[in-house]
Amino acid sequence: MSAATIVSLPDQSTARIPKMNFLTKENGLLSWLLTGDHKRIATLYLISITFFFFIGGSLAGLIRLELLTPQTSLMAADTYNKVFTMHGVIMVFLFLVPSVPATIGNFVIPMMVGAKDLALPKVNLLSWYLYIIAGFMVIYTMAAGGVDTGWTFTSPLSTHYLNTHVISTGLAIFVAGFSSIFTGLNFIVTIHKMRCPGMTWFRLPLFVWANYAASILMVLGTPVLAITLVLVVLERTVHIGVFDPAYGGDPILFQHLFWFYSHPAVYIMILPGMGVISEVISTFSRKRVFGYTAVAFSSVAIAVFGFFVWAHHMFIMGISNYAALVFSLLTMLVAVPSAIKIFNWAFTLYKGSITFETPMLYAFGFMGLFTIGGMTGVFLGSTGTDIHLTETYFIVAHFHFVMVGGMLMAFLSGIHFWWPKWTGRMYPEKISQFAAVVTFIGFNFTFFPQFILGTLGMPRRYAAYPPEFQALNVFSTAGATILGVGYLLPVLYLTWSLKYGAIAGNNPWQATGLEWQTQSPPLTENFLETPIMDHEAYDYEWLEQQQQKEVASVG
Amino acid sequence: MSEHDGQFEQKEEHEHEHHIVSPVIYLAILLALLVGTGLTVWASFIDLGEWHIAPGLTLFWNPAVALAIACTKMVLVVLFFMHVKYSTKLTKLTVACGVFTFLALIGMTMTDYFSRAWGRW
Amino acid sequence: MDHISPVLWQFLQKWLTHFALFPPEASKIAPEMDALYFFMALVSLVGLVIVVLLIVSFSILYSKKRHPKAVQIEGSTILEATWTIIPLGLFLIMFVWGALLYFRIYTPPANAMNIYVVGKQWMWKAEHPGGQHEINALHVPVGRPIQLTLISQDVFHSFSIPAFRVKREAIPGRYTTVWFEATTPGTYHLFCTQYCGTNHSQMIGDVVVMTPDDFKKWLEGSTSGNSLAQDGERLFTSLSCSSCHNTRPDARGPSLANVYDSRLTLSTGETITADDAYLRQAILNPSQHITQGYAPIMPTYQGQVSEEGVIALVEYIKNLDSDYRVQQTLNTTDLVPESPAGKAATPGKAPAAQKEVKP
Amino acid sequence: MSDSTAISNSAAAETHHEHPPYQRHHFETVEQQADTTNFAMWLFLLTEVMFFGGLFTSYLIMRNWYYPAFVEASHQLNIGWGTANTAVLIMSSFTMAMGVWSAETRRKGALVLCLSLTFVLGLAFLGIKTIEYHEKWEKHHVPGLNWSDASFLNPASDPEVHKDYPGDQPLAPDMAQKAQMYFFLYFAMTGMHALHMIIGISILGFMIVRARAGAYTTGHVTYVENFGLYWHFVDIIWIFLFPLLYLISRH
Repeated sequence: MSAATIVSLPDQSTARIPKMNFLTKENGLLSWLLTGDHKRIATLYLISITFFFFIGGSLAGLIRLELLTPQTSLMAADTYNKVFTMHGVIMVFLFLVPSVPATIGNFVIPMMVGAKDLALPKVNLLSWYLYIIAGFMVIYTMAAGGVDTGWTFTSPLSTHYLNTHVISTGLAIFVAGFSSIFTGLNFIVTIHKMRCPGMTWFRLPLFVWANYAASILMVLGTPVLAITLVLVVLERTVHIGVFDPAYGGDPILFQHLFWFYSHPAVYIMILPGMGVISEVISTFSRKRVFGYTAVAFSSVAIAVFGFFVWAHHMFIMGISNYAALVFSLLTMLVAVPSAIKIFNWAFTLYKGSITFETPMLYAFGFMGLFTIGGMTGVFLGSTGTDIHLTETYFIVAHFHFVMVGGMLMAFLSGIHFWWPKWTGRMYPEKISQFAAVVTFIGFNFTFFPQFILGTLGMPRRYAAYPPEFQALNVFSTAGATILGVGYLLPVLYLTWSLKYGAIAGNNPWQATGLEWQTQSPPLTENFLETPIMDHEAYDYEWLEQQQQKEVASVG
Repeated sequence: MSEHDGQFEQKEEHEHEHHIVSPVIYLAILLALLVGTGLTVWASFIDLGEWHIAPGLTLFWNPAVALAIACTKMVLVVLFFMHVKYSTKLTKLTVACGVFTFLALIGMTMTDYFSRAWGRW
Repeated sequence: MDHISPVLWQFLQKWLTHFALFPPEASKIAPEMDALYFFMALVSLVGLVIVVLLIVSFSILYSKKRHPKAVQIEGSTILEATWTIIPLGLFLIMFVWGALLYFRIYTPPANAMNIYVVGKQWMWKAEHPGGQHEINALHVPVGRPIQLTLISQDVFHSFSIPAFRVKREAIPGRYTTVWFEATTPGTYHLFCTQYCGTNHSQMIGDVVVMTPDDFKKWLEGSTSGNSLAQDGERLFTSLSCSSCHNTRPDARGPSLANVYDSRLTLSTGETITADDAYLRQAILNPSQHITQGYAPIMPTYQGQVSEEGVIALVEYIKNLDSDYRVQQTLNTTDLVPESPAGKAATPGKAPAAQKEVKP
Repeated sequence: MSDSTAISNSAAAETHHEHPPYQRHHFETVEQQADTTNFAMWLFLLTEVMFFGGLFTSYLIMRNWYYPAFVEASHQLNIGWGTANTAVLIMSSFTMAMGVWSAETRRKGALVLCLSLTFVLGLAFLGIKTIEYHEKWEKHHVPGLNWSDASFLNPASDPEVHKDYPGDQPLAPDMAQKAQMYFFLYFAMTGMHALHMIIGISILGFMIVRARAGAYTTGHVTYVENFGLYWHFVDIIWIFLFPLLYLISRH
């Protein structure tokens, strides 16, 4: 191996995948559908999430195609409205919220804390089934004619003025919400109660901290969305309710309740991604994360402050100006922990020994794009500029920078990072590095022009727009094509690698997490015997000593 | 909580595990709850008046008393029926966390509603 | 240029002429908004450059080739405090600056000319005080503060003029206001930016900024004959409002002359200012907006008057500075029969006849 | 470690240390399992708190807005039934707590008795609730489905209630409509609470059967304990619903 990589694979001529592992333990469909094993459930999640990601992605493609021309040339306005609504609903509730926690988190958290499984395996499985039910309900909605409320379900539009399938979508999100609650609940319990001996809170990998913070938000925020949707459904069915001004209700109340969840939801989406980045940056620079405690507590700070900023979605909606002031100030405070994280990651590189495998490339992409996404968030959190920029493409670009540029990059980074652990095989390095670069370029082409469009004032959710916005929209659509290629490539080569990838061995990255100290793919019970954590997190010196000991004992 | 060693935390909790609350306490709580119920019904029929704290800010005593009694009853149920008094710090923290977020939801929403009247917006 | 296909050439030409990168600044607030915008953009750029520089330079300096052995560093409180406090300070500057702008944009000056705007699926209707109605267009003069009082008849809409850097949601059931002062004559985009249903993207129009002279001409040219207040008066009469709201000693409702902008004490004991929002509420949900000393007998006009009608009524009451014209209408209209709500009142509760208590 | 050792060791790992049948394989000790499920139950209750939180928020705001309608609409509720139901639910909470005690002290007969009493009291609560709902239906106070403003436009038309609250003034029509809002929230909140009761009673039924087989009196009390937490939580929700809906506008 050259000096440019840390990958250390076993001798390919003699190495083989361990015969006994969680994938081969039992066979048959039922052994998967009734499994309690967190790794199998994570695999089920991975497959179903990828499926919904590509449905959502195709819808995004349709949106970009429609916006190629200023007129409604590809589809009628109401079709367009349905397409972007379904895109939002699928991407937010069926992809982004469960993406990192339910797949990667589900797979590695029990191993990271040194447990045999999540605390409540049956609840974990239930959570997947709920997800699938929600998925089917969304697909049913699409097949039955779709829904065109926008993913925000703004009342009274959703409660009174539309006759599309609001109820089935609302119930789908209700069910998906409980799936997410159970995942979060399971994580919190596992992290509190299932840690192996020696695993103190400050020896936990930062990925665990990040997921812990996100889980708190899931458990406490999601039920508010659930009851809000119940009220919307009731209001549609019995024609009386608390949201529609025609019945004496207050539509702003809907906004309050909806954003009480949906703002923390963006932290639910981004925090686990931040956790992945902490792991990856540390591993590929061979260094403990700079300021471990600061990064850990910044996650918790984001979770706590995250509950107090929701009304910044409503600055121009007629909330009281004083409330706007308070919420704006708190929004500024929640921006700080994110800044702390970015700089801490950057300084983790300082005096490291850096290599540039695919997960690291994605992580660099994340840091750049998240910085832009985060800073533009401040534009929107400041009450004054929010007036001009909100509800335009600026906001679309902002949250796509955070969610796609941030979260999706982190997700792909994590998938590549833990792929060898998951499947026992390496992904092809060169093509995946290429895919990471393609994704980064495609992403910037797609979404950067949207900042300019937003500043120009182009409103979001427009099927048709004034012709002078076309040039930038063409750029954006062209970028989306590149981005699409960037997302298809991993599916192809990762599938390929299932059979033809190099055997990874236990710890191809020389990483320190407990999950890397067991075989790949792991046993159903993760470890041969309960591990004992006798070193700090990210202790690369410990790892070296360990390897020397092993060499000595073998010798 | 978080600064504890994992093992230590578990040990600490085991000591708490088998605390069995005596039926006498349960009975006392039951009586207190029933008395509380009677009290709150009785109080609801009396006009307790109101307290003008400041212009535009008035405290009505009836709802305040009713909610105070309800909160007391809740505390009794949580502490004794739900064994929180004998539980770990973690459980206590969890309960506190729930109350806090609940109040955050109501309180922060109310800031908007109450301050809307202050200006002409 | 012969070798470029003509179609492509046309396309490129169209692009080059239609390529917008920054919106025009056509209001007094626009340069101020842009100052903050560019300040934030600058801070973001500097932040981004710092992050990218750090990543790139560390990647070069400490790549495995150059720096095969990592040096473990726990962290640095001073450094971490630096990148906590500096961003916090910058964010707080942005917060204060933004809040100042926000309060300016949403606090109309007292001398502003008021135009009502009603949003409905899927059009904007503007109502000038002179009775000019416009659909999906708004004509305003240069150099005069204009206040928009917005309301929606159905769902949330949002009234956005990017060139003025102002935007405000039109909410069903409540007035919201925003103001601007246009500085450059021209035609600018008007968008609905809050998703409002199928033809959301058709809910666009033009804001035409004119010199004061042109605007005067336009006003004269597009008058509908009646001013908004006159429309209101007609409605006031046809709804028989004057049968109660008159100056007779036994009037069942308070006199409405000069009521606008006065302080009223309500039957609930509250003291409020009779602004547009109050007047609207008092027409649609009268029971909670009864002036002290009057019985809650006024029927609701919810569903009977459109938002435009309410606006006309409000405008009429706003301009009502004497009871003279109300008396006039009384002379021609006989008392109409009592409304159903009046009948529902308990028998013993005769309409209170006290004169309005006005501070 | 090489693959061959992994396989041989994993075979060894299969032969676990002995543990009671109710201990799940991934827990080290029974205590850990009990702690864990207990904590999980508490977290679930947090979720429930926030679930009802949305309803309470809506109720508080609407009550502030439409105070007169909410006052008169609440006079329509039968305070006798409400008080009785509160007492029933508190009693059931007590029997549930005693059930947990019986399980802890391994008294099978007492446990079955306590659970059965809880079951019966739960049903009694739902029965009374049904009577109340039925009354609302008859008086056309079910929003959206069977609604009439009459009792609020003219309180005298409802002599039974009017006799107790002679001070009730006729509401203006716009305010009388808002009584519907009160009943919407009344049905949403009590309905959601009743749904929780129904779920609880179903689980109780299942537990009684298992308790008779002696499942909870062998030292494994977690299940009973956690269900107890749920039951008490449902009780607490009612403790707040009762004054908010029935009492605070009585005087």
